[in-house]
Amino acid sequence: MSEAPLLEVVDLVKTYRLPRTSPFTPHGRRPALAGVSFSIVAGHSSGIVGESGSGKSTLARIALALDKPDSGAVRLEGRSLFDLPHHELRALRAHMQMIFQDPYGSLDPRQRVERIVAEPLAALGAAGRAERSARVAASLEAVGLRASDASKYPHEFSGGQRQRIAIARALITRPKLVVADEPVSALDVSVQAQALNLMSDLQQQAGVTFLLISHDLAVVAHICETTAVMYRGRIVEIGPTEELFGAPAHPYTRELVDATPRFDRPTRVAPAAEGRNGLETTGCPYAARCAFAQSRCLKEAPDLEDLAGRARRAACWFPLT
Amino acid sequence: MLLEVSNLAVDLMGTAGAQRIVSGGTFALDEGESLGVVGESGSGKTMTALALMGLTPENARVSGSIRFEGRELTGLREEAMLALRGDRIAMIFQEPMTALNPLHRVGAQVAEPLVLHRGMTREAAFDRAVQLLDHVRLADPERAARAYPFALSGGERQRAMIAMAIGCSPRLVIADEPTTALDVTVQARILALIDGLRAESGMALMLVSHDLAVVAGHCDRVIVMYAGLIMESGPVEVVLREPKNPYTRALLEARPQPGASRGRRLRTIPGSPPIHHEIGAGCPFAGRCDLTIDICRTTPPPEVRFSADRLSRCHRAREMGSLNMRTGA
Amino acid sequence: MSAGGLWRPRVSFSLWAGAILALMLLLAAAVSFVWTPYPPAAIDIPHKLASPSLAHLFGTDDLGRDVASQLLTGSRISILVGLVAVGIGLVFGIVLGLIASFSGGWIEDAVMRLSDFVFAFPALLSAIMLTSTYGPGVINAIIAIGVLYVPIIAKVTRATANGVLAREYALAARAAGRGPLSIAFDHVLPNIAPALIVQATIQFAGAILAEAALSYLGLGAQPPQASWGRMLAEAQNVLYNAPSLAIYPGAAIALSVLGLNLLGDGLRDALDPKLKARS
Amino acid sequence: MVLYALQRLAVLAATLVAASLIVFAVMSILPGNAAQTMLGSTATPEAVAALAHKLGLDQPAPVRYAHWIGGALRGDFGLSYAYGSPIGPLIASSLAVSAPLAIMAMALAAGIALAAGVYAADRRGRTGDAIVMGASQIGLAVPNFWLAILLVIVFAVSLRLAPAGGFPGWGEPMRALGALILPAVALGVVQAAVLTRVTRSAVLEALNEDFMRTARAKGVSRRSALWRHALPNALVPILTIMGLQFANLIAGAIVVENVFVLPGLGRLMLQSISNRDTLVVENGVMLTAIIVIALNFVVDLACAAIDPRLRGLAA
Repeated sequence: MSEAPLLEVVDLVKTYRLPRTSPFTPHGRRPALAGVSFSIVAGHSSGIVGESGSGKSTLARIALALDKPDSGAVRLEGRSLFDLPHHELRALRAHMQMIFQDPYGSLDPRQRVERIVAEPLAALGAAGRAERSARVAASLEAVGLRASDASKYPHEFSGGQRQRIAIARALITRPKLVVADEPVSALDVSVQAQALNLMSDLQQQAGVTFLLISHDLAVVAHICETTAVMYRGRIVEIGPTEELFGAPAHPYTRELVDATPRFDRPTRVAPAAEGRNGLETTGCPYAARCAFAQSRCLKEAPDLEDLAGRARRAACWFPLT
Repeated sequence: MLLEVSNLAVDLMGTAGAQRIVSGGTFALDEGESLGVVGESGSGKTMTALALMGLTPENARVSGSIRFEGRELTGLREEAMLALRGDRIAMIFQEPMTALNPLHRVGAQVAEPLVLHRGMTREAAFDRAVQLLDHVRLADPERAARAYPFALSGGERQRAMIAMAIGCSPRLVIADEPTTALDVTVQARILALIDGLRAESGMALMLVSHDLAVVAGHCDRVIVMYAGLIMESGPVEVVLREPKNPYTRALLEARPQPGASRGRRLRTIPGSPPIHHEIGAGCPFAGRCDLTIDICRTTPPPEVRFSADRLSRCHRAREMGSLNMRTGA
Repeated sequence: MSAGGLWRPRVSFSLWAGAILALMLLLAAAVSFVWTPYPPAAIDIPHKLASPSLAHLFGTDDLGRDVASQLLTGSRISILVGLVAVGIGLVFGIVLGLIASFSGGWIEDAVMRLSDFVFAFPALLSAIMLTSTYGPGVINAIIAIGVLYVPIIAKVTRATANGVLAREYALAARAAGRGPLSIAFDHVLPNIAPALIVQATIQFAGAILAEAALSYLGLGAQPPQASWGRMLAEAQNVLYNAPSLAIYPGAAIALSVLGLNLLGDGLRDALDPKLKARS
Repeated sequence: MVLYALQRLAVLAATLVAASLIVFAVMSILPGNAAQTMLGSTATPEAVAALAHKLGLDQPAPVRYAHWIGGALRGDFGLSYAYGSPIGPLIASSLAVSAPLAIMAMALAAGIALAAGVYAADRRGRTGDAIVMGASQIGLAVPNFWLAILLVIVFAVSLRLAPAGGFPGWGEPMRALGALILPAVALGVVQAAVLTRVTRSAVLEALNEDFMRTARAKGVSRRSALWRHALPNALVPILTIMGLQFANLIAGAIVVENVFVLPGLGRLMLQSISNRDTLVVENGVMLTAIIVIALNFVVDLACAAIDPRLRGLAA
């Protein structure tokens, strides 16, 4: 396809400045992203898997220009978000929306559902009052709620229903890209399935492309065609989801897959890397935990290299497959 | 039998009358055995665990019988319970970030049960605590013991909690969602550590979790709870292979399995877990169950026993065999 | 900007007790405009220091003025000072607090350092300095108290606003392209309103106390304006032969302050149960 | 801990300098001319200007500031315009009354508040709690100068147990202390009410923490869990508020000293303000600022000693 990918993230670096513990000690620094690049093609949802501290939520916010990176660029359909004038960026937001983790925190308790769902429209000033409530009603029904729910307040709904309202809000401007940061991890298992089915329906019928971010491999595997695994601010492996989880190339992906609880077999714990706990090395960030690490891993940091003949890349000197 | 619980019920006395949180809980746990207690929010699983420890809130009324090592615990005087807690029965909690006192050193907190139940001096108990922290494979136990909780990671703090629990080598450890707040890789290590400690000391484990897969990997037997009721119980493999309760089966199929189910529609359970006081006369799951028939809405489901150690609370439990769809991966 | 679905006030004891006392205060002020048993400032030396009787419900003071009438009109000053001082505190405090919370960084630190600094100064001392150098009187007292409330309200506003901005619905608003101003009005203000209403009620009570203290020291309302604080000062001069004169104004102040504090507590539970006391 | 203390000391010094600048600035912009008031309104402008020059009032602000601070460091606080006597001893003698009064009031308040606050928190929801909360509500509402007057009526006028006012001087320590009892009570009650509510909510918050459940699960009894685990955690918020409340205590002292006619710092401030004795006011206000800031510094150190997180990694 000749035209630009839906979303392109190039070499993102972000380091957070921690507040000073006292007026004399300098600001602490916490690196969140250490050079992250990937792109998403319209119609092919992508997933990002990573544990706490991997930088996945920072990536989500920067991808939607809710946070500024130290360096690197984000392009939505070829247009670089951080170079756009303010009002153009605002207009572009209609094409990219976000779903959040906490159903109790992502809806303003003081507003009725109609105002919550219509908020993205208000920002664009596009729709008149009548058209606005029509689009709200359509959006609510698209997520399995009733148009009459528009006049209620968030506290009148269960966790699962609130998450549907958040999804309805994200859909109202018919965005091309929806970034979902841990959309189901706050829901009970029985309610999770409803949200996941809804997201896969939207993907197929409404042509929405998701950037799904989660710590749960199973959730990402259910929705996304390609997945990137993040560890301490870097992508360590990226590729088609089935292949990635079926035969992991990077030891960290292997550790993640083994550690994810499943019904058919008990979890397998990666052999502990003896004696290197907490060791900071100039080499691969995972070296301190990696059971397969060799001297080269400790010294030289590997880049994302194409694995022979497959649409897979891993940042490891000695890939497992 | 180490622990025998029969008709355990817990009611919370609120201004709006009594709310039944746990109703008619009957289960047992033998020496060295591990029992999983699975349930979603509002299932009463945590309240059940707290009832065993006698730590239910002040406005709770606990009824039924809890026999531990042959002694009846309900109605036991507080002093007698104090002697048990931390010595014969210990507990691990969910939030490692807030379960430790931020003002005391980790070693001192791990040592506290030893001082209380083994009459050790603070210094001796602190040294023993360092060994315990090493035993739970905390890196540099000496530093960890002298450190304050805020200096440790979530995983390290949970290891300290485990060290604290096993200090007096209790006969039963109750773990309430011990790894829910942790990363998956850390969770796997903590669960493996608990398995290892159990194998060594022969202590029994009661693992409370919302995740059936976690229980499947680490427990001999399981009880599945919903709205305060035990819907199904039995050996884990049997329950997973042939669930005899529609709720258990729904839980099994609602959970996405990595690598297997992309695109396949998950079986959803409409509605959401009930708030307890909504329980009508009939089965609490009736409104959401796809096998509901009239009787389900009117009369509470009977306890259908398949064997000494296998039961399901459902009007159509016996028919579940034929209706069973292939489950799991 | 409707008050939102949480408007199911749990009417607790402190809410209705506070409301009744506050209402009595308002009623007293309202009535005093229309009617008082005697003209409050009417001097009647022959009947001075009369004990309570049908003619004079609470007796008369050392100039023969009717105590009950003075109490009624004295309530006007308390309400006036309370409303305007809290008003000044709210207007400037909210703006300062929002600026601090939205801009963050050194601006936020600067505003907070400044308000901590004002906390360090005894409020009354500053009020005394202002009123005595710019001249006593109600206006100066109001300004002095109001100015000192700005940092207190700013601090509460900033704390609660930061709480709202940390919530995901504020981030969602930014993701929807809303600017800081519309987020402030649509999301922040409605959600911090309960905390501010509670704080304003308690500050109102504080203002009454502060005005009474200033008047007691002769720096608040000047004669002939009746003021509870000054009545107390005058009563002190005749303490030995008419001790009861000191009871009534003090009780009036205490009841009003008690009422407003109870109202504040009651509103806190009703509006936002999980809203803990934010000093 | 030492490193943390040094850092806080540096912050303290910076704050004090800032305070002195602000006090000086506020005082110098206030209208009213000291020389004029000293000589009375009839004095000729030339006489006023001559006096102003003698007192150095006509010098540029930075010079006057440097002169004031320089003198203060050497213990020479300049002369009071009203009394003509050196300010140092004037303030010192007033402090000799106000300091013990403040300490007695704060001790009384802290004592009552800690006991009542913990009692109420421990019996949350029961009658004991309601009584304490009711009493603290009333304590908050009663203006301290009214309470002072009531105490005078009861103990001095009718029971004649204590002096109605005045201060015999420390020559006779027992009678001097006696004269401070009623003022200390009047001053302490409001503080006790505030601190009781703060203590109660801080203890309640600590009791609801997860680590309390952990302690109970370890077999720690309810009582020792309260003392060993809950109270230390509640102390930090209580101390912080106590530090902030001290400024209000001094403010209260101004009025209470007036009721009991005590020659304290508060009364001195009041009189100096009304007769434009700016140098006395400047030093007096600076002194209260120093006391309040120093006290908050001590509270800061105490909190850091209790809570390792405040010490940061300099534990």
